[in-house]
Amino acid sequence: MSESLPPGDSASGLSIRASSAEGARRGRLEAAGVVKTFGANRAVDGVSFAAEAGRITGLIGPNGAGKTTLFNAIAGEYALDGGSVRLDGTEIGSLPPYRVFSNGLARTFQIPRPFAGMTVLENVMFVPERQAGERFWNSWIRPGTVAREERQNRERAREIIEFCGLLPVERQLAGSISGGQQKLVELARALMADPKVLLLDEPGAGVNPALLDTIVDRIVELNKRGLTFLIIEHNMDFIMSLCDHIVVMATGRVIAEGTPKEVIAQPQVIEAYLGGAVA
Amino acid sequence: MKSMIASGLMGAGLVLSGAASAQAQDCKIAVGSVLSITGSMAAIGSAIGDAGKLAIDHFNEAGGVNGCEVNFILRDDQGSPNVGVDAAKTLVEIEKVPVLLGAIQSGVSLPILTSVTVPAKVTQISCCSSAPSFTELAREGGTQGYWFRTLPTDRPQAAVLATIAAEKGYKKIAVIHVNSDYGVSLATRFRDDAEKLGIEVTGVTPYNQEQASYRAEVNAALQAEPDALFLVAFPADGATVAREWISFGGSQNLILSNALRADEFVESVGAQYLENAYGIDNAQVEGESVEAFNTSWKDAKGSDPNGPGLHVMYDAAAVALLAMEQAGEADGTAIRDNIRKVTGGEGEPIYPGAEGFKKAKTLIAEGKPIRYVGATGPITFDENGDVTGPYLIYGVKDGELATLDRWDKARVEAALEKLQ
Amino acid sequence: MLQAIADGILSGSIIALGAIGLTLTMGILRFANFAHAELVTWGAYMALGVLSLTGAFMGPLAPFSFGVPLLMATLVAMVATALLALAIDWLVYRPLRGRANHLTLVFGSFGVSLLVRMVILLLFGGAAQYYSNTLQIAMKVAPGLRIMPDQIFTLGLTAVIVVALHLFLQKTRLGLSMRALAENPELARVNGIDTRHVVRWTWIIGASLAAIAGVLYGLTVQLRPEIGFHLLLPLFAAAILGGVGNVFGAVIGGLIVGLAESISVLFIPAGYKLAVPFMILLLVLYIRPTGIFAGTVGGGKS
Amino acid sequence: MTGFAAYLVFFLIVALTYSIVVMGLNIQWGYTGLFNAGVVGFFAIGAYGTAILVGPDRAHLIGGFGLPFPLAVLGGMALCALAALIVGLATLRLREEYLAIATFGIAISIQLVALNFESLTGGAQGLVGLPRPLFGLFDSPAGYNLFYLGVVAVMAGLVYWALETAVRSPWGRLLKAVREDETAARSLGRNPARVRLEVFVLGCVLMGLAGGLYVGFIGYVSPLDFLPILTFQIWAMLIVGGSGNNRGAIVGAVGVWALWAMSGLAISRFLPVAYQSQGGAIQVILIGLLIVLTLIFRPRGLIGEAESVSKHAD
Repeated sequence: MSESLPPGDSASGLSIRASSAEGARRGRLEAAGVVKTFGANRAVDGVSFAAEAGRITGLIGPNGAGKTTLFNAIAGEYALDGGSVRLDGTEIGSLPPYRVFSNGLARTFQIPRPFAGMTVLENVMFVPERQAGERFWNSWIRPGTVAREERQNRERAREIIEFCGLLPVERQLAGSISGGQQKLVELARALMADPKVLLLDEPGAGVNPALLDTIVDRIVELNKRGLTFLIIEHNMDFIMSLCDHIVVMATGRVIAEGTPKEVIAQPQVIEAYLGGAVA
Repeated sequence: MKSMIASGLMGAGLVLSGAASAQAQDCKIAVGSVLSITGSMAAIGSAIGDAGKLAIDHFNEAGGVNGCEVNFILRDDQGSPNVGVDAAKTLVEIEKVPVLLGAIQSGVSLPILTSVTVPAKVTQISCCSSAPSFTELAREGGTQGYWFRTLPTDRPQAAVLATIAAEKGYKKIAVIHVNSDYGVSLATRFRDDAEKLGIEVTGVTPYNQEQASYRAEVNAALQAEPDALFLVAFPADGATVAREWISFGGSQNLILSNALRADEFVESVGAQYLENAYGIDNAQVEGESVEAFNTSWKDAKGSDPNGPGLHVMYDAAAVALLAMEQAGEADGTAIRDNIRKVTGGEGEPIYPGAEGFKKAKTLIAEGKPIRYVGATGPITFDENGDVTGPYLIYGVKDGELATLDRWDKARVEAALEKLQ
Repeated sequence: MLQAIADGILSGSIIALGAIGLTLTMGILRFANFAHAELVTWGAYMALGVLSLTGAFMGPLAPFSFGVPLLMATLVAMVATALLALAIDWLVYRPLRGRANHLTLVFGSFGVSLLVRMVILLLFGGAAQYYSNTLQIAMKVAPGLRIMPDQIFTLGLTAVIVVALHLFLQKTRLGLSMRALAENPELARVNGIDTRHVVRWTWIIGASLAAIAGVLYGLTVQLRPEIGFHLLLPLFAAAILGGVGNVFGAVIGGLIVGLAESISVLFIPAGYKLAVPFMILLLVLYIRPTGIFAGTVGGGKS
Repeated sequence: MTGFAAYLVFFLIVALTYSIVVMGLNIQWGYTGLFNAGVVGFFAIGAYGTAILVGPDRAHLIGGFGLPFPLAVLGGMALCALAALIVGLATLRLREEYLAIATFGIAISIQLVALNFESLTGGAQGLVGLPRPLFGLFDSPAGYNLFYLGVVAVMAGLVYWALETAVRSPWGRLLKAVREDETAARSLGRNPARVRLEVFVLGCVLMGLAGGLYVGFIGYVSPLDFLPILTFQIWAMLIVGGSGNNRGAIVGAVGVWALWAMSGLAISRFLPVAYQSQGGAIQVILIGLLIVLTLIFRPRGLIGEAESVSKHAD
């Protein structure tokens, strides 16, 4: 099974539209004073930061720092207990996940969540919104439209699948492929949505090195076309080589922010990591 | 799809092989019955089935119908019309029964009658369905004469009970009734009759079958502090209601419907609380024919035939078999046409039991008229298939069910007249 | 009205006992066990079986209608019911637990409920039965209020059990583990709680309480194979009303459902009484799906 | 027609009517993972709705609109949709089990209404003498039954075609995605609660359609026709046939109903009369065992689910 990189050229025809052309306003994610509590536990305690458009922002911190909770809050999975989240100036903090998605923010999960009982191709074809065929009566009264849309949909899905190196497994059930490939399925699904901002939760965790290279390459490639990234990752090499900007969290707060070099030098970051390691 | 065809074929094979084996044994006549053996009537259903079986056994002992052995096929309707209709449909179409005995509940008998037996020209005789809608249907021609029942409708029952209540001097009566066609129509008729006789009916409270507790219904009925309770129920639920009624201080002046004449009811409630209770039933306790049934039941079962539906079921089966014998053929229409020839009239009386049936067979062979006098006494069907007959008033004496009084036909009609 | 309130509290306390077990299994095992109400029936009939086998109905303890044998039979019934619950868990739920769709468990319990009910019907028949055929006459406590001694006993016993259970959940290690597991299964696992052990005890406690509820029901009302089936909706309504996983809530929920059923009859025909728990259920789900005491697992998606 | 053929026609009418119910349940459970524990309730709403609308005017009853049969069935289906909406709105955004509990509740409540709301439903006596569509055109009941079998078969075929077309389009993919992983579906822009509500209502409407067809055939409704056991039977049909597959739904309906009818026949033939009273319980135990054992040992049923739902992804 080929998990290596497909030839770079093949991806060039990919219809992931360059968003940077529209200028700096597009794809800027900003959190201001975000709070999320569980009972007495303030899992996210007044977090503010910005993921600038067209950049790759890293979100790091020891276990239990509240990174994934913050992700869920941004993506709408959790209702905010305070603060706001803006995407290109539009408030999305109070929206349910499906509305956040419609506003141009896609995400992946720490533990991949493919639709296990559907093939890889179907997983990706599922993504586009407002498909005529999702209204059940359309398959009765407008079968032609549905079929045409499906053909286009399928074509694009296969391009993205190829871009993600999943072509060899496109007919397999998503539940039966490796964990790393499932991460790629999630990436492919997110790309199919043509988002402005992409939130990746530990894209490298548990992925073998060859596949990790594919993932890194794809992120760089997509970023070049203007897609904004916000990435949680524990792999420091990954973060250091990839990110333009890093936000460090500990116990629900932002404790440092800056370029990779700036951040790594700060004493409170080292302490948080050591403290986290001891606990 | 394959397996669907396979299961269909399997079904066909099973049924066909059954039919073939039935044909092989040359002379067998099937009598079908649909009764509630499980479900809400389970408590009384299987005993009723036994009563039907007893009549068949007696007839076989006497040499069978037209020289053929009678085969009793009992199907369970589980208290549900769709199950009952399906069971009746198999009996009529596959087992080819010319006569169907049942069902117990009117709600099951009615759809069987309209969608199975009448279209197939099969005679249906019910032991126990008392709803007035059958009489209406017969009058409109909907039964084409294929419908008979061996228990009287509730019209005279209500009249007799109300008359006795007035004689006893009850002033305020509460009614609690089972929420079924039987309960609703008997309760309503009783209320009308009682009010005509100057008795105040403080409330008519329906209850749903098979609930564990009827405290709420009892409390509602108790509110007006009536001096008597008319309870229309089947033994199991009836016992629950009566127990709660008495426990919560209700009057022990109880008026009981015919279905409550059952040992099970007396045992569950406790005989000591039923001293002031009286009820009505259409089964006679005296008379040679009744004794003949009671004795043979006791021989077969080792207990007294105290329970709803036993006498009437025996008669339903007996009438069907005698009519078949008289007709000389096992055909639904022939049975329909001969039922009135073996009941009523002036012929030689025939009593329940193998001996009686033997006598009937001889007389029929000789071309002499017979008249079945059954487990419920003399039986006469009117043009709608309904019977009118005498009643007994039962109560509890020395811890056991006992007959307190008897109302013959004339007395019943006088009571009815007064209420017109 | 007074009578309706008294009756409501009585039936409410029996519902509460059943609902405690249900709320625990819903909280800890995370599925709606449709077979739970059948445990109530099973317990009631096991006690009857013991009574009829030993043939003992020694003199009742005045003023109650029952004596020591019934108390003994209840203990046996509790054990028998716990065994049944564990057997069902082992035979049916364990193989189904790993399935992707956790509703498969609910579905399995749906089938099990039918099986248990029919087995009881086969073993004991469909007719109504009583622990004692002696009728107890209610005492007139106040104008328009009659209460039977057995009912007082039922109330008292329920109160004792609820207090004991409360102490158990607050003070013992096992009780604390159960609460922890109900509140946060991930955290409980991380903290080294033996999940299987807790699950086993959840069944034992839930089933034992169901058995007691069954016996009390049989004592104050009657035994029929359908009693559990008829109690199912009230039990669910009580558990959800009180907040899933919340024992105290289940008790209050049970009382509210019992009272509502009983009082409703003053305003609507008695025939609709059984629909009252459903109405309460719908109302709770529309207005406050987490229940009045915001249960540990709550109404939200877990 | 010989006896057996006549019975077969009767049997198939009932079995195919149930197959429509099973297909309705299949899109709820098989495709979307919704547990409907009150199937019989929706079947009953459809039946009573149709009966009340089609029935002739009677003095003591509220209904009796005397509508043409197809209109009456549509009315019954609309009532089903309304009831499904009420239950669905309350439960479908909550824990999945709540739907099961609430549907169980509505089935019981519907039965109570049927039993107690006498002026509308005829109470325990039910509604009798309902006109059967085009009954007058046939000389013999057998001929009519054959005609009605045609009607039911066409309806079942139509429902099969419609559902099969719909689930093989992106709609089916949507249902399956919601069933497989609701969180992921939500993160990809879908509102699972809305999807569930749509499917739940649609499935219940189909159950209502079957209820209407049942009334048209029997010409009679009574509360005793809608006992809780029917829900279990329908579930057994689905799980045995194979949930997530419409062909399985039809095969299951016919197969399980045949099993039920034959076990009844076998019990009445081979079990001595003295033990007959246990017969019904044995039949029901068979249904229970069928459900539990299939669930454990053959969760995919006779015909499993297709791996790829949408035909355009083949």
